[in-house]
This record gives sequence, C-alpha cells and structure tokens, in this order.
Amino acid sequence: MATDPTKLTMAQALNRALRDAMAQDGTVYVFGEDVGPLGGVFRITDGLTAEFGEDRCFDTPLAESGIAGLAVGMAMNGMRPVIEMQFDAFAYPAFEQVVSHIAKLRNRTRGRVSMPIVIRVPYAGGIGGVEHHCDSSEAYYAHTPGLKVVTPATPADAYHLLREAIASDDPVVFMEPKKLYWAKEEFDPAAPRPGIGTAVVRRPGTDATLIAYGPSVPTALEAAEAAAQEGRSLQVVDVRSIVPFDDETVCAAVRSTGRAVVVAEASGFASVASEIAARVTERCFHSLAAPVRRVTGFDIPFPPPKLERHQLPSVDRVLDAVDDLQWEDDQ
Amino acid sequence: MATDPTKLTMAQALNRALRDAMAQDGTVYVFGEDVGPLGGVFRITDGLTAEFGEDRCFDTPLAESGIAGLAVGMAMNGMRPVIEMQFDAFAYPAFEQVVSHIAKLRNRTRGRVSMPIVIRVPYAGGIGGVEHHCDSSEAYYAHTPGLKVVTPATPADAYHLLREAIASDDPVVFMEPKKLYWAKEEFDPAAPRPGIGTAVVRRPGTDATLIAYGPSVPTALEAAEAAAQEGRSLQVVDVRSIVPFDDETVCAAVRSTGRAVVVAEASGFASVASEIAARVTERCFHSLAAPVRRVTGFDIPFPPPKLERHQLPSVDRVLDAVDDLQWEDDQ
Amino acid sequence: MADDRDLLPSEQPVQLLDASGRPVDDPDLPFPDNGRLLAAYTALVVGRRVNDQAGALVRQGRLAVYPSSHGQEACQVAASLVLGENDWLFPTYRDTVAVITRGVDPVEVLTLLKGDWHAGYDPYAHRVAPQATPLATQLLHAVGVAHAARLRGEDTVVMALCGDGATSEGDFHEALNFAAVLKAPVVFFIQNNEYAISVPLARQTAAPSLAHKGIGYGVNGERVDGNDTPAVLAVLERAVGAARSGGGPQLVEAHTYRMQAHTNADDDTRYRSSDEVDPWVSRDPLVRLEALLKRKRVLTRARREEITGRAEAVAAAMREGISRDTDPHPSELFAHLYAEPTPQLREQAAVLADELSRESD
Amino acid sequence: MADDRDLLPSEQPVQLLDASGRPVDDPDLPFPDNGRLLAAYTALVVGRRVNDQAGALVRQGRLAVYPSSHGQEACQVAASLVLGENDWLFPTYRDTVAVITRGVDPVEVLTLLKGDWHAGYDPYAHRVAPQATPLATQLLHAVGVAHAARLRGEDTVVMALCGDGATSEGDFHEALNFAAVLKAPVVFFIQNNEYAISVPLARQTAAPSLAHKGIGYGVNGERVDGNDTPAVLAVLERAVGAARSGGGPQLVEAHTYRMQAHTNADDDTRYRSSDEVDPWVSRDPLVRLEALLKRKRVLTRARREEITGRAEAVAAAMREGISRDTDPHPSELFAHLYAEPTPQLREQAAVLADELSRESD
Ligand SMILES: Cc1ncc(C[n+]2csc(CCOP(=O)(O)OP(=O)(O)O)c2C)c(N)n1
Ligand SMILES: Cc1ncc(C[n+]2csc(CCOP(=O)(O)OP(=O)(O)O)c2C)c(N)n1
Ligand SMILES: [Mg+2]
Ligand SMILES: [Mg+2]
Repeated sequence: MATDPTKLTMAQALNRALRDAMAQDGTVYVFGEDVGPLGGVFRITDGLTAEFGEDRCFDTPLAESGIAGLAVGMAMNGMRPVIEMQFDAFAYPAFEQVVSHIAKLRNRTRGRVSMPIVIRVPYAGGIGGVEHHCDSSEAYYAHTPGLKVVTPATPADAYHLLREAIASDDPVVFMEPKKLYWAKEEFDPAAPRPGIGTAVVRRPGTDATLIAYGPSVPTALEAAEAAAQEGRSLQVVDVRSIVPFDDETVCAAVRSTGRAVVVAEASGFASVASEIAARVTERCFHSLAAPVRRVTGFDIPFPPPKLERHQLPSVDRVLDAVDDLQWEDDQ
Repeated sequence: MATDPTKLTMAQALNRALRDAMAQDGTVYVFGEDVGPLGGVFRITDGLTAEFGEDRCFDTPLAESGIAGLAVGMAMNGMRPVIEMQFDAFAYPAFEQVVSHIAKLRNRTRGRVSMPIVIRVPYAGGIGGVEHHCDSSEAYYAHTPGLKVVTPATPADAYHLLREAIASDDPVVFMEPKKLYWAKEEFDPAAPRPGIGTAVVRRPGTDATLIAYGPSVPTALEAAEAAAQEGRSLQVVDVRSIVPFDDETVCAAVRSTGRAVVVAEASGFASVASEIAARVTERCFHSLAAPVRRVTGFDIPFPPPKLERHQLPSVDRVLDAVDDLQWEDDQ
Repeated sequence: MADDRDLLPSEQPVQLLDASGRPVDDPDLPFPDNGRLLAAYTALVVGRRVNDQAGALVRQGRLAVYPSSHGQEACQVAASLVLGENDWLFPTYRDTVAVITRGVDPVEVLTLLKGDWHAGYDPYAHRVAPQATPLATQLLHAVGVAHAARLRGEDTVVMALCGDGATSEGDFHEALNFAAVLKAPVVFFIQNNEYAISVPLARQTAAPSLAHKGIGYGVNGERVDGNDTPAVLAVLERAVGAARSGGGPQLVEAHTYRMQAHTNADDDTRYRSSDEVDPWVSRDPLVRLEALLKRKRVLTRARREEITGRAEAVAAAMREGISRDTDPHPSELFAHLYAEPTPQLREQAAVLADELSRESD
Repeated sequence: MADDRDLLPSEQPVQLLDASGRPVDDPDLPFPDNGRLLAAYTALVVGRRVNDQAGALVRQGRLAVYPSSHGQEACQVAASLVLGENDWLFPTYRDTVAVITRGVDPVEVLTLLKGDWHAGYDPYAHRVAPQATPLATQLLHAVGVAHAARLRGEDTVVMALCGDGATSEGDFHEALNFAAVLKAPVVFFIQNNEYAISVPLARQTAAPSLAHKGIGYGVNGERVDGNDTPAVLAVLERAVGAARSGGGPQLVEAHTYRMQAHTNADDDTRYRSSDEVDPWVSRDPLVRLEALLKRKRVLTRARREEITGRAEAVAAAMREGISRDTDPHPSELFAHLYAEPTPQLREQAAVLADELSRESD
C-alpha cells in the first residue's frame, strides 16, 4: 500500500497495523460507522473489508453505545473487537458502556471475563474542524480505572502501539491525533518497539524537560529546537502511554533537569496534564527548581476553525512557560 | 416538614431548597426518575408533586439522556429545569447531552441561548451500596468547560448552594454526597450564604492545610481533631465549589501553613484532586515546605460494600499523609 | 418494503391456561408436555422459596437488599428452561430465579447483595452473564455474544431479559436494531411487571403494547400472559426456535406484575394501593400451574412433597451459605482490574497492605 | 390496550404527483392550493441555488465543507412552510435550506462552515434551533421546547428533523417515547435519503419502513414521497395540525435520495455506483413541481424569471457575505461560556490578550 516502504503516514501505519493483526489473529474484528467499503472517514480501515471479508470488517448501524455494547458481547464470546468512534465527541453516547462495562467487567467477574477491546478515537484539533469534531477527551478515559489509554505521536509508535493494544487482554482507548494522520515519517519495522506503559525521551536536553503526548509532541520538539537556537537545552519526553503511566522514565527525566513543563492540548482543568504535574511534583519535589508549569488548552470548548490556533499549545507558549521556570539569570 | 426547625438533615435542606425555589419562581421544574409521588429514592423531592402539581414535579420515562435532553429544550424555552440522576453511574447515559449540549449551548450561540439547568447527582460511597451506585464522577464534569460543579458538605451549604444553582443562568452539576444525606445539623437560614465559587475555611489551623470537598470534609475535620490531640494544628478548607474554583481562599490557606494535603474520595488519577494539587503547587510553590500530598481513592472501580472502607479516605490515611509532609522534627 | 403486519403481536396476550388453571386451546402453539410442566413447576416452587428466603435474609441483615421476582416466577423459570446448554442467558438484578434455574448456585448469585464482590459466579460455567444493573445495557452485550457465535457458525441462542422500564433506555433501541440488522439470534424477553420502581407503565410508554416495538425494527413481536407458565414456555420455545433457525431476533413481552415493592428498601404504599395489587394474587403463576397439574393428575402428593423438600434444601443451603463468613481479602481490590497490574496499582496495593499490617499490629 | 393498527403508515409512500408531475387524487389529503405551491416552488428554486452556491464556495475554499440537500429540497422547503410564526424548527447540518426558508440569512447560517463561530444565527429570531451535529440529540431538545410551550398553554408545534441514519441512535428512541408519553406537539420528520455517509439503509434497519417505528411509541407514522412537493406539504401540514390540536407527536418519513456525496469531503464512488444515482435524476422535486405548475398554468415565464432572479440575488448575497472578512476576535473565546466569566477564564483571557499584544508588537 505504501509507495515507499520506508516512509509511512500515521494513517498508513495504523491501517497496516490493523491488516497485520487481522491476518495474524482470526479473532480480530473491526467495526464501526463507515469503516467498511468507505474505509472510514479517515481511511484508517481502507481495504480491510475487501481483504478480509464483510464479516471481519463491517459497518454497524449508526449508534455508538450500540457499537461499544456489541464489542462487549463479542469480547465475552472470544473475539478481539477493534471499534472506531468516528470523532472524539461522537464517542460520548458510548460513555456508559465504556465506563460501566468495558472498564469494569474484568474486575466485576474476578478476572473471569476479560475485555480485549480496542476503542479507536480520532481526537484533538489542528485540522480546522467544526464543533464536536476536535475534542480532546483523553481525561475522561484516563480517570476511569480499568482502561488503558495510549496515544502515538509517530507512525512507528502508531503501528506498534496499535498492535500491542490489539494484543492486550485489557481494553485500550487508542487516541489518534487527527492532525498527525498525514505526516510521513521513516518507518523501520525493526526499530525497538514501544510497549504500552512506556514513555520515551524524544530529544535529550539538560536545562528543562518538556512532557508531551500525541498532538503536542511535535510542538514540544519544535519548541526544543527553537530553544536550542537561543542556547537553552530542552529535553522532550513523549508520554505515549497515559495509562499505565511511566513514572520511571518521566521522573528520571525531570530529575535530570530540575525543571518541567507539561504540554497538552486538552483544557487544563482536572486533566491529564494536571495529573502529570501533580505526580511529577509529588515524586520529584526536591529536585525541582521551579513549579511544574502546564501549557494546555484553555478551559473553553474547542474553538471554531478561525480561532483554533489560540487553543493549541504553540511553540511560543511553550517557550514562555520555559522562561517562567525561575532561571538563575532572572534573579 | 422538619420537626425541629433549627436542625435539619442535608436531605431535608435540599428538599426545602427545591420547595422554596419552586414557590418563588414558577419557571422551576423538577423531573427525573421516581421524583414524583415517590419523592425520589432518597426522598429529596418528597412532597413536591403534591404541593406544586404534576406539571411542576414529574416522573419521566426511564432514560437519562432523555431527561437531560428534555431539560435542554425546556431551558431553551424559558424554564429552569432541575433534574435528578438517580445515582452517579446512571448519569452516564446522559453524558453526550451534558458535554455536547448543556455545557456548550451558551457558548455555541454567543450567549443567546442560556442553559439554567441544575443536574442533581447523588454521588460517592460510604453507604454500603452495590456496584454502579457509588461512583465519584465529579472529575468528568469538572473537566468539561461550560459547567459549574458544586458539592455541599453541610445542610446549610446544601440549601444555599442549591438555591444559588437554581438561580444560576448557567448549568450546574450539583453533586450530593449520599453518605451525608442523613446527618443532622444546625441550620441557621440567617447565616452567611455561600456563593457558587467560594471555598470556606471550616477549621483554623497553622501547621498544615487539609483541602477537601463533599463527603471528605467530615473526614478531614475528624483528622484535624485527632491531630489536635497530638498537638498538630490542621486547617481544613472545604472547596465546596469545584468549578469555578476559589483559588484565592485555597491558596491563602495553603500559604498560611506551607503544607497541604488534598483529600477526595474519587480515584486519584486525572482527578479533581490532581487539579487542586497541581494548581496549588503552581501558585504557592515557594511557600511550600513539602510537596502537596493527595489522599484519594485508589485507581480501582468502587469496591463492594465489604471492602469499601479501604477505598474511602480515612482519618488514619489523612494523618499518615500529614506525617509525610517533611516536618523539621523528622529531619 | 413490505408492510409486514404479521410482525405485530396478537391483540391479546397469548394464554394456554384460563384463570382457574384450565387449558385453553391454541391451534398455533403446542401445549408443553407433562415432563416440561413438572420441571417448570419444580423450578417455580424452588424459585418462590428462593425469593422468600432472600427476603428473610435481608430482614436479618445478611443481605443488603433483594429485588424479588415474587409473582414473576413463571417468566423467570421459562426463560431458562427453554435454553440449551450452549445458549446464553443475560439476566438483570431481578432475575435471580432465572439464573438459579439455569444451575448457578444461589449463594454465588447473592455474592453481590451480600457485599462480598460484584458478580459472584463464573459467567462461562453456565453461560449466564453477570446480572446487569445499568438498565438495558446488557441487551447489547447479548447481541454481541450472539453475533460472535453466529460468525463462528455455532447455533447458540441468547435470551436477553429486561423490564418494562428498561425499554425506555436508548440501549434497548440500539440492541433491537443491531440484532435485527445483524440477524443475531437473540430472544429479547421483556417482563412487563407494570412498574419501574414507582413509575407505572402508562408513564413509561404510550404504545399499544411493548411488543408493538418489534415491527419498528423488522422484528417479530409477541405478547404472552406472564403468569401462565405453559404459555410462557410455549411462546419462548417458539421464539428460541425461530432465532436458532436463522429467523433473526425475536421480541416477547410477558404481562405480569411486581407483587412486592421494588426492593426491600422501597415503600410501594407511596405510589400504589392494595386495591391494585390484590387482584393479581389470584393470578399467581404457581397456583395456576398447580391447579393444572392437579387436574391432569401429574402432581401426586408424593411428588409435591419431594419438590417442597428440594426447595427447602435449597433455602437451607442459601441460609447456610450466606451466613458463612466469607470476607473478601482487600488485596482483591487490585488483583482483577487488569490481566497484569499496572505499576500504579502495585504501588497502591503496597500502600494498603502496609496500612493493614500496621492496623493488625 | 388497543391494537391501534391505524398508527401504521400506508403500504406505499403517499404521492400527490406521479412521475411526470401529474396530480394523483388522494381522498384523504387535500391538494395544496396554488399560492402554497408557488411559494414552495420559489423556495425550492432558491434552495437549489443555495445548495449550488454553497458547493461553489467550498470549491473556492471559502467554506470548509457543505452537506448539500440537493434532491431533498422538497422536504426542506415543506418542513418550514407548514410552520407558523410561533412554531419551532429543529434542523440538522443538512437542513440549511429549511433554515433559510424560515427566513434566516444564509450568511448567518453558514457561519459554522465558514469557521467564524459555531452557531451563527439567533435561534429566537426565527425560532430555529442551532443546526445539530451530534446525531438525534436535537430531537430531545425539540420535545423539551414543545413540552415547555404546552405547559404554558401555548399552541406551538415543533418540527424536528433528522436523517435515516440518526434513527439508529438511542436519542431518537428516547425522544419519540418522551414526546408520546408527554403528548408533546412535535412532528418528527425523517428525511430518509437512503444513506448515512456510506452506509445504505439496508444496513441501518431491517424495518418495513422507518415510519413503522411510530406504533412502538403509540405515535402515528406516515410515509410520503419526499420528492413530491405537494405530498410532502400536505402530509406535514396534516401532521402539524394533528400535533397542534392535541394529537400528540407525529412521525413522518419522507422517501428521498442524497444526490451528492455526504459532503464535499466525501467520495461516494467508493460505496455506490452511478447506476443507483441516475434513476433519481428524473424524480427531481424541482422538475416535478415545475411540470405541475406549468400544466396548471400558474408558472408564467415572467414569474419564473422573477423567481430565478430572486434566487440569483440570494446567491450573490451569499457570495458577498461569505467572502467578507469577518474574523472573530479571540476575546470571544472567553466571552460566552458563562453568563459571568469565572476567575479562571478571566486569568486565561488575560494570558491570551498578553500574548496577542506581544505578537502585534
Ligand atoms: C441506567 C439506569 N438508570 C437508572 C437505574 C436505577 N433503577 C434500577 S431498577 C429501576 C427500575 C427498572 O424498572 P424495570 O425495567 O421495569 O424493571 P423491574 O425493576 O420492574 O424489574 C431503576 C430506575 C439503573 N439501574 N440504571
Ligand atoms: C453521534 C454522532 N455520531 C456520528 C456522527 C458523524 N456523522 C455525521 S453525519 C453522519 C451520517 C448521518 O446520516 P443520516 O442521519 O442519514 O443523515 P444524512 O447525512 O443522510 O442527512 C454521521 C455518521 C455524528 N455527527 N454524531
Ligand atoms: Mg418493571
Ligand atoms: Mg441519510
């Protein structure tokens, strides 16, 4: 499918992960709205119905609670469903099924019923989308015990994390940053594979640590690049797995620099960024030269396209936060 | 209704608030499941149908999205709906209506359509309830821009905050700590009235600040009492209004002691407690002698009755956290 | 598209017994044979005893609460008896009698209400899903189980139970629709007991009957007298057969009545009068079936005693089992959440273990 | 309970025009008068022009996307024309033509797709709710508006629109049920255009028709040829009348077809062939109504030119309005969320203002 085998977009990587998982494991079923002949509105499921047949990849009636509830039953009965929520905000009708069943069934039954379900959620903004199409909803899931929540920032991570998610015996909410779908990158299938639960240092640095995930990782990297021009060395950690969280990697990084900024697109209040700031502070307090700063979306609904740039963490906003970290030369 | 006019339970105070609001304002409508002749499973709406008629307080068909959606339309058309979600987890079917409409309509329409809706949610544990009846779901709402989220810890606050919530032109998620429904307390209608957005110092103290809300406030007060016996003076702040948050009161309190523990029953990850810890740290970093500690529920589904005590923040657990705040005499 | 009026239910609920327990002929519906009727009677007697015993255990403080199916036992029992070994049952909180009729130990079933854990039995052992509390959600799970079985070419049928109130939830709609479009072999069986806690049917729906909802999904709807054991057996058996043989999902509404309060925590005098409840006493499914069996001379005194004895034995085992101290260990709180506990849960489990070890010091 | 078969729709969709635009007699349904037909024709011509113009504006990059109702204009226009001033319209994203037929300025309507704000018009000015994107959610709002009006003794009727796909959502079910139980004066009007993005009706439902869903709520269901303007007008008018006079909610399904892709961002060649689309060209509602009006000699050349001129003027105003630079001010981001901004929003607004002032330095 990819014309150049060494370069892939995240969309292509996700498609390949689905294809490889379906080929390898006959219990993997893909379903949702428009995932069949159309291949999904983002074409992530492109070609799957043609290749694996209408049973393995199928369109459901238009009802998200139905999709999630169907997945619960199929998972109870030996399948590994991979479901697509068409956009972030359209997953909300499935909230009860996700929170009260998908997240809880294994625990409720003392481990007898496992829920190997992947819920794919294209999320966040940066694509000029209209209302209800750009929510960053990861906090709702991350706060719900029993779910795993992961979000890739590169095609390679997208491929490997989706394979891991499908292989997981526990439910995984797989948050796909829409604005990164079309970015092409080298894809080396032989490179080290991220496991769910591992963060990664994307760029070394000694002065402060930027902690980001999903759509904010490229922004953090750009900010680090810009800071380097000005002689400041910023380390960038890609959280990648929100639940389980990799305290070890993140805290080691923060301790090594003594300063940290969390960058995330979602509204900040009671968010994943709050959690990261709180737990890093709890664990690294005496290594910190300044409070952990958060650069997040404002506490407003996602703006209309013409205003969205103000909501997205920008390089400037990240650098402003870094400047705020009480550097000696300020004092 | 109350036999002793100076003492009321929180359930009675809430009932009185509804009655007074309905008497004063003919556009206040109460509806939900079993709120009519039965008076609600917790009897919060007791007697309202008899007093105000079947139009003003009525039972709906059994569907929470329906209840919330009906409220949206009635609010659009001049009413002030007060709706009851029978238990925390049974509000999840309404999630899309709450997040995509109730929270957003005012903003979407540039302020033309306001949403004066109160969503009453009995929440949290401590009553020996079975699964799905004891969730602490406040973080889901607190993370959603456009909602106000309040939670009383005393009958007086319950009365006044509910009156304020009903009077508010914006939607308020009114979280009622079930386990405090039946605690009787002095109720002085002439006492100073809390506004939405104000926290209150419930107990003065000089050594450390406990920040709590809803069901955890009595625990914090008990802990402070126990600490006092051991010669440690703990201040207790009742957050009361989660959104908007009273940074001023909370931060002033923390600065005055230099140490803080956040106490909340919900699972800790990406929770309101995370937010409080993060924002207090951001704002009071240089006044802090130790990292802000969180005493929260574990990151597990609410336990079955026989194990629930392990999930609830206990006096001992709060005191352990206080002991951890790096006191000089430890060093 | 066809008009398909034959998807509509009969004008009156199907009956095979009149009020006094005399058989009524229905040309379309074979009368269950004596063996089946005796099995149902036995399960009915045991079920009634289980309901009574559970109520008593609540009064003694051994159970937190119990939603009784007193008066609905014909539905409970039939829902399970018509299933084969490879079929699945999806019960609600009120369907304890259906669950034990399928073979699950009552003590395991009551784990939830005893407070020891959430779901107490192994769902795979008897193919019985955990009893569902969030209303109507389980209907979708039932469709998923049925669809998975069909995809594998198995001839499993899934019996999915819900109450009249639950039909108002969006998930009811989505489940019926998904099942119909996927042709999933599910029998949706509504026990219309006229109440959802305090809310009577007339405030729940304006439909001619709940079975009239079927046609809106292209699903066959049927109505049956839910206190008429032979009729419920026959109608459900036919529905299961239709689903098994590729006829897609079926919808059956049983007209019955909740004889007791919603649970022991409820006070039904607030919303209904005994004038309304009393007439239903004479429609008791147990009494009606007993009258039939006596008339048919299948129920000898000896057999009756044997059955009563069996019911007493079940009740005794319940008493004994529920009274047994089985406090769950706190470490369980962290054990089952994920196949492999997260580092965070390991930390938290250690915190609790430390607290407990200090407590016991 | 009654059987109420009369709640079922007719076996075939109601028609008042045959394929060539000749009137068909229906004894039960008065044929709309010429004035009404001309008004509808005018709105149809304008609506088609609006659809075309919006498509062009997308191609020019002035609008992000546009979901066209090309081919569905008879439904769009009738849904608005049958309403009185005090009635309400609840449209979806595809119902721009219905919204402008009610008098809302197209430029305001397109604010959303231009990217300036979310809802662009004042819902109270013409009693038109914001166009709904989360499917079927608006149907419940419609019930609420209708119920509030009824509680105040007003004779408002609410027209609530949705597509065939949206009928699968739980909110569709809850809205129909709430309306029926509350006897809320709502006309639920489904434009069945055979597709939900790429998903054809047969994968959406197995029902004989979507109008067959009515009886499951005790609601009258009707089916109408959605490309037959007189029929849609007459059927909706009757439904509005029934709702207004206390008959409770009504359900009307129009059989029509989505002639273009879901939006300009969609590629419909992936899931349907032109063989399927082509036959619908000859059923174009505009062509059929025009043939009727010509046959009736109501549509003179002068009148036609006048109407075309009006449509061109609307299109020109759209082009002009959409091309005008109207960049919203960033401070709006914080202005409308609460009646009174929270301290946190004030802080955040200040942060942004500071950033912007530094940017412009
Ligand atoms: C989603 C949801 N909302 C509310 C409840 C609370 N609740 C428990 S049982 C019940 C009434 C159910 O009535 P019905 O479906 O008729 O079943 P019955 O209890 O009569 O067997 C309600 C409202 C719930 N369990 N789930
Ligand atoms: C709750 C929800 N889920 C998914 C979507 C994405 N979506 C937008 S339009 C559409 C298809 C709707 O089909 P239909 O109701 O038939 O209306 P039509 O577009 O044909 O007018 C989908 C799936 C949505 N807007 N809301
Ligand atoms: Mg019932
Ligand atoms: Mg459609």
